[in-house]
Amino acid sequence: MTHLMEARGVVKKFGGLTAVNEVSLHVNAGEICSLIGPNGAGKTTLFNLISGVLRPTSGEVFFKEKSMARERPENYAAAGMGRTFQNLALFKHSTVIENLLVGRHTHIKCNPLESIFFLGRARREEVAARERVEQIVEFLEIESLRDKIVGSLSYGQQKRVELGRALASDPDLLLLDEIVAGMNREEKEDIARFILDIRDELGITVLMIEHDMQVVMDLSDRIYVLDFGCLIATGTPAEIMNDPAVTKAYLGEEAPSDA
Amino acid sequence: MTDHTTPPDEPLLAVNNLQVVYGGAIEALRDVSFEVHAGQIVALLGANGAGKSTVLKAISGILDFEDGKIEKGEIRYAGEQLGRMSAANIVGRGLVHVPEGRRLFASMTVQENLVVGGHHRNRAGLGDSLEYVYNLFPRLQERRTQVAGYLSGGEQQMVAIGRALMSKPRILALDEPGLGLAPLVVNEIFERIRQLARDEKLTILLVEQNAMKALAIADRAYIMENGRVMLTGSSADLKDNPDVREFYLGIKSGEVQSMRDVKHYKRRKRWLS
Amino acid sequence: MQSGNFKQSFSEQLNLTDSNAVRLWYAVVLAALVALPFVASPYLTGFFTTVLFTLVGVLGLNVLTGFTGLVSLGHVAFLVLGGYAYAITTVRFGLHPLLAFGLAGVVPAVAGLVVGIPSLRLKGLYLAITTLAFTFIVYSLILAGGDFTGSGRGLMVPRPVIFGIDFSSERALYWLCLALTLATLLGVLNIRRSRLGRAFMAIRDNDQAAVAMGISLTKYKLLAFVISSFLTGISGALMVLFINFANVEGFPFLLSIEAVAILIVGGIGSVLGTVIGTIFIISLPEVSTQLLGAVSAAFGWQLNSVALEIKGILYGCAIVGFLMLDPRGLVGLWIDLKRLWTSRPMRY
Amino acid sequence: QQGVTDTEIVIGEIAPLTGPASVGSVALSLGTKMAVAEANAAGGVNGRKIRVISEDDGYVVTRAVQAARKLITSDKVFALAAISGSAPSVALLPMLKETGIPAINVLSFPDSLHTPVVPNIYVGGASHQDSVEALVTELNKLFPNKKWAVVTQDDELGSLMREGWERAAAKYKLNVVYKTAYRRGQKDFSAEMLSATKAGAEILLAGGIVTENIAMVKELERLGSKIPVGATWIGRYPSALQAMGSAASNFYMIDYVVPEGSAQSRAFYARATKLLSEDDLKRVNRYTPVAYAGTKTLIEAMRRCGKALTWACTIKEMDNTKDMETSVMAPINFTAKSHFSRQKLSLMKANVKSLEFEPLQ
Amino acid sequence: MRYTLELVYSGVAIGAIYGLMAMAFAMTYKATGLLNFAQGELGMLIAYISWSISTALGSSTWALVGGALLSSIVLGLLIERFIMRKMIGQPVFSAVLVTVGLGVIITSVVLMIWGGEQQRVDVQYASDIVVFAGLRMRVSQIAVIVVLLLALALTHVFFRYSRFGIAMRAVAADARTASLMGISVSRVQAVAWATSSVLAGLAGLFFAVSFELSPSIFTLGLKSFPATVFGGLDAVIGSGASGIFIGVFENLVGGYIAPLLKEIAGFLMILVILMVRPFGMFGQKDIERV
Ligand SMILES: Nc1ncnc2c1ncn2[C@@H]1O[C@H](COP(=O)(O)OP(=O)(O)OP(=O)(O)O)[C@@H](O)[C@H]1O
Ligand SMILES: Nc1ncnc2c1ncn2[C@@H]1O[C@H](COP(=O)(O)OP(=O)(O)OP(=O)(O)O)[C@@H](O)[C@H]1O
Ligand SMILES: [Mg+2]
Ligand SMILES: [Mg+2]
Repeated sequence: MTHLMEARGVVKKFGGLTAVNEVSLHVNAGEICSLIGPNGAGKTTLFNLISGVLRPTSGEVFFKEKSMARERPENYAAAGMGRTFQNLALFKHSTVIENLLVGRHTHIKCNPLESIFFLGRARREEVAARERVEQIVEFLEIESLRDKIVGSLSYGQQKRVELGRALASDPDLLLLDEIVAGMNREEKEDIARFILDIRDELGITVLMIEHDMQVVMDLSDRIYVLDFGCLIATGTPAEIMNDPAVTKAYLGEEAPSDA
Repeated sequence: MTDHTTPPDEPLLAVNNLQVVYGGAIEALRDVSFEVHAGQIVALLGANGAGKSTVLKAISGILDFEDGKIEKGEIRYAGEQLGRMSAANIVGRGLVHVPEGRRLFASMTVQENLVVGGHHRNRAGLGDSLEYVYNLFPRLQERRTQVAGYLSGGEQQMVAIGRALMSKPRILALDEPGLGLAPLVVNEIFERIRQLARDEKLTILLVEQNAMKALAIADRAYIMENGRVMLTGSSADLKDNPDVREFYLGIKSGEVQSMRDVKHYKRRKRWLS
Repeated sequence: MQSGNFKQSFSEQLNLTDSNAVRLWYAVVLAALVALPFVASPYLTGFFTTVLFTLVGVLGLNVLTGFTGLVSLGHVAFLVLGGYAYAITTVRFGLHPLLAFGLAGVVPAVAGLVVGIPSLRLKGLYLAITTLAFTFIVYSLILAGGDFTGSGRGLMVPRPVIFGIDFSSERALYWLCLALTLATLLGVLNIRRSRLGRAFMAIRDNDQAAVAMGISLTKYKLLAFVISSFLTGISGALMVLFINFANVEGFPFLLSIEAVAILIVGGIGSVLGTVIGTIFIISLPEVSTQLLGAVSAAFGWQLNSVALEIKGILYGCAIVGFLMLDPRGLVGLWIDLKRLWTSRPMRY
Repeated sequence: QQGVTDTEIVIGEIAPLTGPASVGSVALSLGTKMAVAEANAAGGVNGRKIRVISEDDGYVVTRAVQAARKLITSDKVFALAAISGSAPSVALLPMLKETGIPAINVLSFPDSLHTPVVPNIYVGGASHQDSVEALVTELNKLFPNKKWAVVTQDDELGSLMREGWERAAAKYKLNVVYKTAYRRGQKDFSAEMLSATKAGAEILLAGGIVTENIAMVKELERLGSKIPVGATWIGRYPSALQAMGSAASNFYMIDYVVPEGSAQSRAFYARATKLLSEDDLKRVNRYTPVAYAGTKTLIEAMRRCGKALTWACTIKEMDNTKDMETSVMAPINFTAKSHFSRQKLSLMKANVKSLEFEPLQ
Repeated sequence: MRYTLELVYSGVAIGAIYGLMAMAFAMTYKATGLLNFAQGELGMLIAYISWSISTALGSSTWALVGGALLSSIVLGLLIERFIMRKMIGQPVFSAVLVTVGLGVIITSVVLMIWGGEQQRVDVQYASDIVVFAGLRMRVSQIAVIVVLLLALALTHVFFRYSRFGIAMRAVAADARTASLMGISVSRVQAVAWATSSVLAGLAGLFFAVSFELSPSIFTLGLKSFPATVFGGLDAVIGSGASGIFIGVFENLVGGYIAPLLKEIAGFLMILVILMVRPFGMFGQKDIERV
């Protein structure tokens, strides 16, 4: 069967340190996969390699059967890859709506001149973009924040905007980096529900990094475990739970949902 | 909520009817009052945007950096009014705040970040604290000469916490310390927090989204909604409160329910609405 | 009755204004502007002309510095290039004024492309300084240009006659500036509310995230430089027409600083702010002169040259004072006032 | 006619009264003040008192244009006694032509102001070309067949000076060993002076304004070279000499205004002391007599017009200005053919002690 | 050879002045993250003040130096306390523009009080000439070189043996978090402004002594930009050293290639350098990762 995204033996070195070491993994269309591992294991770095923010030292990433090795970073979005950032990379001085609209960038085709005159197509596309964005706003229940300057939002609120911006680009593969961090149980439930829905209804494939075992175990179809840049385990939630290596390196002795 | 008949032992930190307004327009806190007694661990829980971080910012005196202002209310700390005091002086008095979102000095090395944290300490004290932090987070020992900006999210969180501990505070205000940390490390940190409170009589004001963990170590907790304190009580009581169980601990009919089973989007029940 | 303004359709959100009252105001102001030269003294007309062509240039700078966050301390270079492009093409090659105007935009735009290249690598003040260096280079080139540029002596530039309209009268020139300014204003507002402008602001706020959203830094940064220098060039041509003369002494380096001052005092990134700022900064010297005259007259002082330096002091104090009052610039004050007005009697 | 009531005549003046360029212009406006004060003291022009409105353009061209517009259209002045420095005055040309208001400029005289003759504009002085030519001629008399070094500015002023130099050099077959231009506003001339001395220069044409000449002279002193240095009148300020100090011992200056050391000059200062306030007096320099002469000429023309004062008449009378004595420079002459009164130039030498320029006997 | 030597020497002499200015720029930048555009003007003002003081006291050298140090410290502190402190935590370019406005004010004040004429700052011996190895040097030139070296040494010691350097970087990087670490932002910046204004004052004074004292000498600030950028905006010591380098470079260009290029040589140089090193030779590059 064909993989939506596949990484083949990717390596990333930063000077002396090897952040990602010979990692091969794949995500199938329609899956929800998780990537877990201790802090500094190389998860985010791997995300950066997949989404083109960084170039692998060696190895290759395939998206829709196509090698991305020669793709320019700004073309990944158009190719259908959307992502959120762990440490909030929002456009702080713009409003929430504007942030989400930037997410639509690749779906608006008018050229600069058309934008300057703002007639015909340019205007139509803008309207369409806003329509889509407003749906997302509703979906995420951030109507009240619509016109706030993002920089003035609370941490959790910004997390939602991150998610919204990624969704606005209607990606085929959505990379979520610790999206529920900083949310309380109730909000996590919403996001969880939400992730299931976008998979089921919009058919968006999800690859997520999480430290919240509840979310990971309950949502994932498959899980990859990274430690010191190397894959140490992969499998279904159940398998991972009972993998001694994982327990030792990451989970700790007590149960994941530690009451 | 807070009874103003001063209890037998004067609270170390007391916030009365605090009202905070951002940019002269957005009211983030209204009539927030709570107390923290020496040696206690007090948890602040609440949804996103409830105002938890704002409370901490107000206490540590950095609101003005965000064009925020204390409109009403007072903050008493060890018999002094903090309201108008400069952030630096507040730290000098032993109240240290670990802000949310790490906020490391990206272009400095891990060690330099820690040293900045110990700005007030003499060389000897600095050495000890460094040692203490490094064996709290061995990961940082390895990374000490690395530029903080390149650290992983979790590593940065470790630096942020360690940096605060460097100044040997009397009271530590932690904004989501567990954020982005691996389960192992989270357990480790909460364990240490409990120790610090128990052994070194360090007082702790804890903002934490992981209610499970927070309530596990806190003596007392306040739950905020929309800039108000909505519910308060000892952790034990709160653990048994049905609403808290459902919305903060995700426990329904006895056991923790699976995320898959959450059918509908939130129908968030308000304690007051 | 309407209890507030609610959008009925998405396209409404795109409109520049949503209240008829505001539209009415625009209409009134526009009419007033068009009618101005009939009522105002030539001196006042001249003053507004200055404001207008300055505004064109500063709006250009705003696209670069305000929207895209690339600071330029060398915009006077584009002003010079625009002015000389017009002067040389008309005086030396007798080109049609309209064509010359086009070139007055295109030549600086090309230069902007070149100056833009460092911006792909440099950040903040480092970039600012390279633009500054660029200014000095342009000056030297013009001075070394011999008869072609008229080197130090400069070139006399006659006012054009386009489609039978003779622009040698101050009025005609005023209207020309007005038309071009309004066009620029509209264009910049469109940029602001469209994909293009959002791309610029994305780059300003977080370039890495911008890339992840599919925005090419190379393309849009250079684009910002091109648009910006184009507009500034046009402004330069208008300025040359205003003073009938192209000469490097007519474009002191300080104009760059003044342009930035206008942006920031007005409120960086805000189009309204740019307009307010321009009027403010341009009228400062005039106002302070009048003020000084009035005061000295009132107290019967002999205004010797020394006292005239007070103008400079007033000028500086105005800039410093307003920024300390509200670092967001005048537009910040304006917003506060508006909020006070709308949200009476409550404050939140 | 505008600007004239039966009790007063209003005249205007535009000059960079603020900013570092103000030293000359301030003195200039003092000169105008003196001339007017004298005229008024003598009962004014045919019974009309003169009032001066001076506008400051801070040497910004756009502001000069606005200032002129204000004076002509709002203040409705009768005539202009000064129209600022070179670049601004050229920018003003179209407006002045159009309105036809009589104007005399003694602060700057770019060719376009007088050739071809502009009916209503008069300039008096000596062009930079002529000045340099005269300077070189005179110095060449004093120091025949020396090796020359020529350092000039890279702007208009520089090109004019080079033009003058070329003329003289061609005429006397001068031997130039070092010739260069520097960027306007340069402060440090060590490289230039070093190269000049290395090239074996025995006399220097210093084409700076003030600062530059000071720097050059001091640098030569440091290098231990005592070669004579010649400069033109633009930067002829006592303060400049004072700043040069001992280095000025071999410094020559060409100018059409009498040197401070001369009797006429002393007389002029005596007059100034009567008419000007204490601290104004401190600001007097060679531009004061210049403006004094210019304004006096203008007033004289107006007086000759009699009661019926009009532009046309004033211009006519200006054209008849013949051997107008001003006692601070050679007589001024205008005709319908020439609106540029070329003043006679003479060489003078710096006196390090008195900080004055003295005539060469 | 001797020609080159002469060129280099006079390059060093003027470069030392750039160096002091550049250090002053870097000093404020390091602690506040902004370029003080009023610095040339500040240097000029201090030169004027100290000159007035010394002339009032019978033009004594000590009065001159003392006056310079005293007035510069006072000015620096005043500026910090009453103007820049209000701009802490505000947008960088608003703060930068405030300094621009300040520059305008200072220039006008100087013209108002002292007028536009050139003045001679005569200090005993300053303009005397010492001959060493055939080089004729003015005492003032030797003095400025020595002063620069001293300043470099002192700053080195200062940053090496105190935690102040780190505190400065912290404040500049994120004033808010720095104050959360118990660092008094305003104190740190006050110290930075004072030292920077001392350096600027010395530069201005030496410039006035070796050339002339006039309201146009503020351009010295602009002339020193290349040095600061070359060394790196926040590299105090680097900038100081670069001053010498730029001075010599300019002189060599002027002496060997074309005097016309001399004035812009420095700027051309940094255009090249920045392409290779976007943060100058010793500048701290800012870190950003997602
Ligand atoms: N640009 C960089 N330069 C140098 N080292 C880097 C860089 N980026 C990441 N690293 C290092 O690589 C390692 C992996 O970082 P990464 O962010 O991928 O960890 P992570 O798995 O995301 O951890 P966390 O769960 O805490 O986010 C870390 O030790 C980090 O210090
Ligand atoms: N600088 C600011 N300017 C304007 N409004 C602000 C600012 N900071 C916070 N707010 C608003 O104040 C409210 C409370 O913010 P706060 O950060 O205290 O929430 P929080 O409880 O910490 O949420 P989270 O759990 O997401 O961190 C939010 O609605 C937010 O939008
Ligand atoms: Mg990560
Ligand atoms: Mg928070």
